[in-house]
Amino acid sequence: MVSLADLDREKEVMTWCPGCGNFTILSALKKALVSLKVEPHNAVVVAGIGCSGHLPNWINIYGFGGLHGRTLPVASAIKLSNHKLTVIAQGGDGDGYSIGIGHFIHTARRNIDITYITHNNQIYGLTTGQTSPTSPRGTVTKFTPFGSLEDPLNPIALAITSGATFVARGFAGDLEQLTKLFQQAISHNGFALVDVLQPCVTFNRTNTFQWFRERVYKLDDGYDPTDKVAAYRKALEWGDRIPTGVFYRVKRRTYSEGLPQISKTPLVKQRIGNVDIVKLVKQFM
Amino acid sequence: MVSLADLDREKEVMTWCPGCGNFTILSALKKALVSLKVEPHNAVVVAGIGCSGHLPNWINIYGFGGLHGRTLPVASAIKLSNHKLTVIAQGGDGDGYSIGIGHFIHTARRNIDITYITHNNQIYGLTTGQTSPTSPRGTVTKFTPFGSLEDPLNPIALAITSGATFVARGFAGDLEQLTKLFQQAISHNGFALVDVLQPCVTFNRTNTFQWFRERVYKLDDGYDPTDKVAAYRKALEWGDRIPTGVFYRVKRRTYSEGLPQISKTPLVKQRIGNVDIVKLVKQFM
Amino acid sequence: MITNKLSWKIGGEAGFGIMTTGYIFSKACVRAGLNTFDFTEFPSLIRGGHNTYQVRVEDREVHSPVKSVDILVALNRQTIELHEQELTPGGAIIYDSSLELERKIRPDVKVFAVPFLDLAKKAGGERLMVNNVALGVSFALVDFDLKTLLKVIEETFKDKGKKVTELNKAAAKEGYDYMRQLKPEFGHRLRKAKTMNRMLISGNEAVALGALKAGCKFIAAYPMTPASGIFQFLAGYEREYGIIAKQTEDEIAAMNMVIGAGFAGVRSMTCTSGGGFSLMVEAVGLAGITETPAVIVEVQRPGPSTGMPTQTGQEDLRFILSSSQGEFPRVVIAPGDVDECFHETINAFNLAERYQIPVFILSDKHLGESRTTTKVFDTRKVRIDRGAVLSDAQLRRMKQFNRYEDTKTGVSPRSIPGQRHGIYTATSNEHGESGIITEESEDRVRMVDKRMRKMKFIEREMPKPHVYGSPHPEITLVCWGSTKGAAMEALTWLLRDHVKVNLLHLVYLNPFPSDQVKAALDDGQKILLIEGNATGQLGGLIRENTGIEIGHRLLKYDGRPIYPEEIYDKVKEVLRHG
Amino acid sequence: MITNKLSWKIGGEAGFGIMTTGYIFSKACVRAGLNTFDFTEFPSLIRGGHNTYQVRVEDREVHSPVKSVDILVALNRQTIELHEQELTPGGAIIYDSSLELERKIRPDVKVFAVPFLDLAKKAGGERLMVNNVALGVSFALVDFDLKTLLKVIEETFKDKGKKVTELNKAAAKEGYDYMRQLKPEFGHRLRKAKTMNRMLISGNEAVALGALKAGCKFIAAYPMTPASGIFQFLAGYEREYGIIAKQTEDEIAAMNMVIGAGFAGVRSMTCTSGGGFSLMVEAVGLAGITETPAVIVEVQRPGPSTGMPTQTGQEDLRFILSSSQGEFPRVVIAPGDVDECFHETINAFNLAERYQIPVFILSDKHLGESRTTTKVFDTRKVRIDRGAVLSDAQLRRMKQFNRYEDTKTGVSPRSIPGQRHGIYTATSNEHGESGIITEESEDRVRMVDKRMRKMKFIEREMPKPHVYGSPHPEITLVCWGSTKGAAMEALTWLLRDHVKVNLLHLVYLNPFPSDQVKAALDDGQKILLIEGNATGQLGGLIRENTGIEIGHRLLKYDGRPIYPEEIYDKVKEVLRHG
Ligand SMILES: Cc1ncc(C[n+]2csc(CCOP(=O)(O)OP(=O)(O)O)c2C)c(N)n1
Ligand SMILES: Cc1ncc(C[n+]2csc(CCOP(=O)(O)OP(=O)(O)O)c2C)c(N)n1
Ligand code: SF4
Ligand code: SF4
Ligand SMILES: [Mg+2]
Ligand SMILES: [Mg+2]
Repeated sequence: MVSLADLDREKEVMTWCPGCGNFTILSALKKALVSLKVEPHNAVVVAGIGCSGHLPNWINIYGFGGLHGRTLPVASAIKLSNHKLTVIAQGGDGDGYSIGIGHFIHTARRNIDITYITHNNQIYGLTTGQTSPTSPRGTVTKFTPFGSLEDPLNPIALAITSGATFVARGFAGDLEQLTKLFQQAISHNGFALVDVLQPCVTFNRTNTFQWFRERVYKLDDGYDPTDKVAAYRKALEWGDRIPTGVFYRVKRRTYSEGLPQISKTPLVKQRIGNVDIVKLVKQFM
Repeated sequence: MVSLADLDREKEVMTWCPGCGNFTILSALKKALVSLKVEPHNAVVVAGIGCSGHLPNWINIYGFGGLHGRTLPVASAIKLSNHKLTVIAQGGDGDGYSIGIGHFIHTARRNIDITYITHNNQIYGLTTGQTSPTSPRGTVTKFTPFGSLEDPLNPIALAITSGATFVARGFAGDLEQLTKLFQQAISHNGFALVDVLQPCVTFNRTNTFQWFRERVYKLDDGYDPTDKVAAYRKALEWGDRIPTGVFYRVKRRTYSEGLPQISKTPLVKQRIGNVDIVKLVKQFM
Repeated sequence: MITNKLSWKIGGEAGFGIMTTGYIFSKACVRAGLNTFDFTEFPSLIRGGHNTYQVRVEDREVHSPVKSVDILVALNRQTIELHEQELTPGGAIIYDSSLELERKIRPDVKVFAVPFLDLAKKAGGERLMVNNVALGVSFALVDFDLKTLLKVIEETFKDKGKKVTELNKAAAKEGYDYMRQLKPEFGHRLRKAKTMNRMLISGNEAVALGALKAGCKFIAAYPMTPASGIFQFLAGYEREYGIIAKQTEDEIAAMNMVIGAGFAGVRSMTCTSGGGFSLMVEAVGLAGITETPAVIVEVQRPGPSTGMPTQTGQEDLRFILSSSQGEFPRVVIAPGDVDECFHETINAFNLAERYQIPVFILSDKHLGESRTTTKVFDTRKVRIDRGAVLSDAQLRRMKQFNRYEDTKTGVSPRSIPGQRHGIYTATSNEHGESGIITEESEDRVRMVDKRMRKMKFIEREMPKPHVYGSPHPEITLVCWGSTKGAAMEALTWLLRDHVKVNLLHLVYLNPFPSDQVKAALDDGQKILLIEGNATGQLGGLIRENTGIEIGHRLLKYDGRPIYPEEIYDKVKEVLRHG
Repeated sequence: MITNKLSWKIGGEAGFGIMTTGYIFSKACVRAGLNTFDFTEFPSLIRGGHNTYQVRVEDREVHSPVKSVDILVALNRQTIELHEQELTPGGAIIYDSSLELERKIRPDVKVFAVPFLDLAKKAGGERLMVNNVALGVSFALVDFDLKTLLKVIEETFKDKGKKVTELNKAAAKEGYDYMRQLKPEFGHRLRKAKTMNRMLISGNEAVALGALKAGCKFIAAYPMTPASGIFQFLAGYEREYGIIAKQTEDEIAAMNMVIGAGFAGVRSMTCTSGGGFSLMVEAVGLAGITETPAVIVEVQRPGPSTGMPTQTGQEDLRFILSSSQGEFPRVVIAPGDVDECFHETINAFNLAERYQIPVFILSDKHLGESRTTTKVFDTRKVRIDRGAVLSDAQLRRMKQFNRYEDTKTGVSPRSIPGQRHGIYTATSNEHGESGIITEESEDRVRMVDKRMRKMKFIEREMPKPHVYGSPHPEITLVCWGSTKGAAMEALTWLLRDHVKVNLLHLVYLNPFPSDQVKAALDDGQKILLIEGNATGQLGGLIRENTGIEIGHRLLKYDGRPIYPEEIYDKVKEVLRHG
C-alpha cells in the first residue's frame, strides 16, 4: 500500500512563501495519487519554470523540471514512451498560458492521456511580479506601471475550444475538492486540465484567498458537463461568482489508442538489439 | 485615386499552382484596399512562410515576409510604431494555427488593430503536403501515412475565445463576399480575423472548391454577431453545412488607444535627436 | 566511343514528375550494374518553377555530380536557356519539338527535336507520359538496355494499377523506337556491368535507415525542407517497426518531446533544417543539463533565415557547435556520404546514450537529397550500446541512488521511470548529485566538471579523421561533411595527373580532433580549405584548435554544391601561383 | 585606524528587504562623497532563501567587490554560517541577539549581539524596521554621518507616506544611539569626502538610460532574470519619454516585434538572458537577411538551460557570436562597467541603424545588477546617427528604388513604410536588389557579399580594445566584459607591488580586433586569460583570430563573480612558477 509518507521528501527544504497556495496543490496531488493507489515509481511529474516549477523537488515520484512553458511536449513524449505511467504536467499561468500556450492547445486536441495542473496565480511569481495572461486588465506591476492593457485569457474556454476532454477548475483554498478533481483528472482517459486558482500571497494582493472565498461556488449536480455550449456559458462566468468543478467532460479516443504499435507493449519495453532491415535495404536495390 | 493597377506588380512571375485559391485571396485584398481608398504606401502586408507567404511579392504595397508563424508580432510592432498605417498579416493554416498559434491568441486578446487573413487550405502546401491543425482526423499525408490522429482546431471558436473583436470566415470561391469581408475587417477598429477556406488544388484533394460549394452558406441578416454564446454555437457548425460571414463582432478599446504616448504623434514621427535625461541622472545621484 | 561514363540531365516545369523520371533513369542504370550520383535542383515553389534531375553514370564508384552534361533532355524552354552551356562539346540536346526556340542552339552539340507529346499519344498516353518517352529516347541514344528500363518503370508505377503501368511502358518504348530508327551517332554509350549488391539511396534515407537499425523508436519533427525525407521514411514504417513518428506543432515541441522520450528510456531523434533548429536551441541545453540522450539531425540549407530552402550549403557548423546558452558536452558528426550517414547515425545513438548527451548529425541538402549508388550497408559490425542503465537489482542494492553521481568518466548510471528504486528528479536548474536544485558553489563546479569531463573520454574513442591520397602531399585538401564527394572525385582526377595530393576529411567536428588535424597539416605542404560557406568555418575551427592558418580557400555559397571541376581547377591554380 | 576603506555586508532571509537596506547604505556613502561597489547574492526563490547585499566603500574609484568583509550584519543564522569566514581579522560581526547560535564565533573578530527587534519596537516599529536599526548600528560603528543616512532613508520611503518614513528614521536612529553608547572600538571608520557628480547605478540601469538617450522608442521583452531591470526601468518612463514597453507572450514574439518596429523606422530593442535569447535565435537571422536594425541585450547567467538564474557567468559569448543559421554581419559589444554600458548602448543603436544589422550588448548578472559609483555620464559627445534613410524627395527622384542596392559599403539606403515612393518588400528568403525573392546563383552571391562587406567597414571604425597598465609588461591580463572591474582592481594592486603588468580588455568582440589583440599580446610576455566560464571562450577566439595560444588561465564558473584577490593571487603564482 502506498501511503502519503512514501511521497514525502522531508529532507528537502520547501521554499515557497508561507501561506502560498502551492502548498495545497502539492498536498492535493499527493492525496490524489495515494487514493488512486498510484505507486510512486509509476508516476512522473513534469514541471515548468516558475514558483510552481519547484514542486517536483518535494514529491517522491519521478520528476522532470524542464523549460519554461514546455511541460506538455515533455510529458506527452513520456506518456507515449511508456503509457503505463501516470503522467502529470504542472506549471504556472505564465508557463502554460503565455509562452506555452501553443503546446497547451495542441496537446489538448491530440487528447494525450495526461493530467495538466496549472497553478493559476494570475501573476509571474518567480520573476517577482509581472502580469500573466490571466491578470485582469489594468493590473499594475513592475512591467506595467500604468496598468496592463490586455484582456485576460479564459483557460477553461480555451481548453474546451482546443479539444480537451476533461476541463476543471479548482481552488487552492479547498483541499478536499481539489483532491477530488485531481483524482478525476488522473483517472480520466484523455487530456485533463485542472486550472487551480492559486493565491500568490507575495505578488498578487488582489486575488487573495479571501477574495476567492467570497466568490467561488461549486458546479452543482444538475450541471451537465457533456453539453459544450453550456460549458462555454459557464466558462464565461467570472466576477462576483466564480464556478469551480468539472466544466466539461467527454469521451474521445486518446492519442495512444490510435497507435497499434504500442497496443501490446509500451515503446520503452520493445527490444532494439537486433532490428532487421534486410527487407528495407532490398527496396533500394 | 488609387486603382487596382497601382497595386499590381506585373513584372513578377506568380508561382502559385494554376487554380489555387490563393489567387482569389490576393484579388479580394487588392479590391478591398482600393475600395477603402488605402494608398499603397500606407499599407503594409506581413506574410509568413508557406505558399500563402509569397503574396507580398505580388502586391504593390509595403511588404514584409518574415518567419514561419511569426507574422503577428511583426505586424503588431509595425502597427504600434505607426498606427496610421493599414497593417495586414497573412499566412497559412500551418503558419497561424500550428507554430504561430500562441501569437494568434495573444494578439487577439491585445486587440491590436490589424487584420489577420489566414489561407486555410487544411494542409501544408509549400512543404508539399503534411497535415495542418485544420486537417480532418484521418488525413493521409506523407507524414501521416496511416491517417492523422488529431482532431482539427476550430479557428473561429479559438478567435472568439481569445478575445478577437472581429471574427469572420470567407471562401476563396466567392470573390465578392471575400472582398466585403476584407473591407469590413480592415475597417474594423481592433484585431480582425478572416479565416479563408482556400482550396489547395495540388495537395488537398478532399476539400476542393466543389466540396466547399456544396456546403458553404452565408450567415443571414438575422444573425446577431454580438452574442458570444450564439457565436460559439455557429462556430461549432462544420460538416454538411459550413457557415461563412461575420461570426462575432464587438467593440473594445484597442491596444493603441490605451497608449497616451502615441495619441498625438505616431512613435515613428517622434524626434529622438536630443533626448533630455538630466532629470533621470539626478535620480541616481 | 566513351562507354559507361555519362552525365545526363532532364529539366522541365515543376510539378510534372521530373523527379520520378530522373529516379527511374538512375535506378535502371544501377540495376544494370552501373554506379550513379543523382542531383536535383528545384526552387521552393510548387508550380511555375523549374526542376532538373541530373544523373552521373559510371562503372566505377562516383562520389559527386559533375558540372558538365553529356545529354540534356529539355521539356521546357527554360531548360535549354539555363543549362545549354553545361553541355560538353559533342554532347546532345533532346528537346520537345513543340517548343518555340528563340535562338539557335550551340553548333558544337547534337540536337534532337523530338515530338514528345505525339509519341506519348501514339502510345495511348497523355501529357504526363511525355517523361517516359524522354526516358526511352535517352536509352536509345546511348544504346542501352530497354528491358531494364521497362522493369524499373513497372516497379515504379505498380501501385497505380496495371493500366497506368502499361501506358508508361508503352510511352518509353515509343520513345526508344523513335530514336533507334533515327540511328543517331553519339559519342557515349552505356553497357551493362556486373557490379552487384548496390543500392541507390539518398543521405536522408540512409540516416533514417541507420536510425531504424539503431533502435530509434521515436521521432518528433516539424516539416522542413530538406530534412522532411527522414521523418517521412520512418513514418512509413511506424507500424511495421514499432516506431512513433510524431509531427508536432513546432520544432520547440519536437525537441522537447525527444528529450521526454529520452528521459523515459526510448531512443529518440528529431530532424530539421537551420531555421527549425534555431527553435530547438533552448531545449538542446535542457538535454545538456539533464544529461538526456538526444539525436538531432540538421540538414543544412543556405541561410540566413529562410534563405534558399531548396538549395544546399554548409553554413551552420559554428552555430551547431555553440548553440544554447552555457557550456555542456555535445558531439557533432558530419557524414560525408550515404554510407557514413547510415553508420554515423547508429554511432550517434550509441554515443548519445553512452554519454547521455545531445549528438548532432550535420548533413545538408546535397547529401540528404541526392541519391547515390553505394554498396549494401554492412551491418555485421553494428552494435547497440545503451550505456549505463541500472537494472532493478542494481538499484535495489544501492543505499542511495544518485542520478548525477560524480564519476571518473563523468557519466552517471541512470534509471528509467517505472523502476521501483530509481526515483529521482531531473531538472534544468543546476543541481547536486541527487538531482535536487542547488546553487552552492561546490555543487556547481562539481557538476560542470563532471559534465565536461565526458568530452575527454569521447575524444579518446572517437574515430580519427580520414586522410585519403598521397602519403607525402605537396598539397592537402581539407573539407568536412558532404564536400567529401566532390573532393574525392577531384582527388582521383589529380592523382591521375600525378599531382601529389591528399584529402583530410572531417566527420567528427566536436570534440575536435586537434592532434590528428595538426599531424595531417603540419608537413610544410600547401593547404586548400574547401567549404560550402562564405567565412571558412572549419578554417576558423582548425586555427582555434591547432594554430594552423590555412592560406588557400575555395569557399562556395551560391546554394549549389561544390563541383569536382572547381576543386580540380583551384588546386591547379594554387600549385601554379600560390 | 583605516579611513574610507570598508567592505560591509548584510545578510538575511529573502523577502525581508535586504536589498533596499543595502541600497540605502551604499547610497548614503555616495551622498557623503565616497565611492561604492554593491554586490548582491540571492537564490532563485522568493522566500526561504538567503539574501546578501555587500557594499565596498572607498574614497577612490572602486571597480569590483572584494571577497573579504570588514563588517558583517547578520539578520539570520545562515548569514553567520555562510559568511563568517569572509571576515577580515579584526572585522566585526553584528548579529541579532535573539538568534541562537550553535557555536562560537571566530575569536579574531569583534562580536556585537544587538537586540534588533527590541530597538525597532522601541522606535515604535516592527519586525520590518529591523533593517533600519542595522543601518544605524553600522553607521555608528564606523562613526559615520547619521544625517546623510536619515536623508537617504527619507527619500527611499517617501512614497510610503510620512508615518512610515518617520518610523524608519527613528529605527535607524535607535540603532545608531545604541551602538554609540557602547563606544565600540573598531579599526575602520568612514568620513565624508568632497567628490561630486557621482551616481550610484547598475549596469542594467545604465543600459536603459543609454537606450533612452539613444532614442529607443520601443522595447519588447519577456520577463527574465537578470535582464528584467532594463525593461522595468524603461516601462516606468513609457509616458514621460514616449516609449512603448511591451511585455510579450514569449521571447520569440519580443524579437520579432523588435524587427517589426525596426522595419517601421523605430529604434527598438529587447533584453533577455541566455534561455530567452535561445528563443530569439531564429529571428536574429531574420534581422540579418532583411537588414533590419535591432539591438539585443543579453544579460548572462550561468547555464546550461535554467542553470543558476540569479548568479553570474560569462558563458554565452560563442553562442551569441554564431547564433542563427547561415552567415550575416553582426556586432557584439560587451561593456566592462556602467559607463561603458551607457555609452556602448548608444553606440549599439547607431551601429544597428547605420549598418542595418543586429547589434548585441552582452552583459551579465554581475554587471547588470551590481550598483556602482561612477561619474555622471558625459553626454556631450553623444551623437545620434540614423544611417542611410532616404528622404521623400530623394525617393521621388529615383528611377527605381532598390532596397537592397549593392553598394560599396554593403549598406543600402532604406525607406520607411509610409513613404510614397519607397514601397518595397523585405523577405526572409534570399532576394535580389529589389527585395523580390530569387534563387539565382549570382543574386545570391551578390547579396551575401554585400551583407558581409559591412563587417570590413565596421571593423575600420570600431573602437580599439583598451590596454591599461605598464607599457612593457612581463605579464598581460586578458579579459572581456564585466571581468574588467576585478581585473582593474587587481591591476592597481599589482602595480602598487611594482609588478610590470597590463590589462587587455575587450569590449568589441565582433568584428574581432585581431590586429590590436595580436599587437598587445605579441611581446613575449606571459599572458593570463581571465573568464567567467569553463572553456575559455575568449581564449579560443583569440587563437582563432591571431594564432596566439594563451597558456595561463583563470576560469571561474561557480556562478560567482571573479574577485580581484583571485586574479592577484593567480598572477603572483604565474610569475613565481610558470
Ligand atoms: C525562456 C524563458 N523565459 C523566461 C524565463 C524566466 N521566467 C522564469 S519563471 C517565469 C514566469 C513565472 O510565472 P508563472 O509561470 O506564472 O509561474 P509562477 O512563478 O507564478 O508559479 C519566467 C518568465 C525562463 N525561465 N525561460
Ligand atoms: C521554423 C520553420 N519550420 C519549418 C519551416 C518549413 N515550412 C515552410 S512553409 C511550412 C508550412 C506551410 O503550410 P501553411 O502554413 O499551411 O502554408 P501553405 O503553404 O499551406 O500556404 C513549413 C512547415 C519553416 N520555414 N520554418
Ligand atoms: S511568490 Fe507567490 S507563488 Fe511564489 S512562492 Fe511566493 S506566494 Fe507562492
Ligand atoms: S500547393 Fe496548394 S496552396 Fe500551394 S500554390 Fe499549389 S495549390 Fe496553392
Ligand atoms: Mg503564475
Ligand atoms: Mg496551409
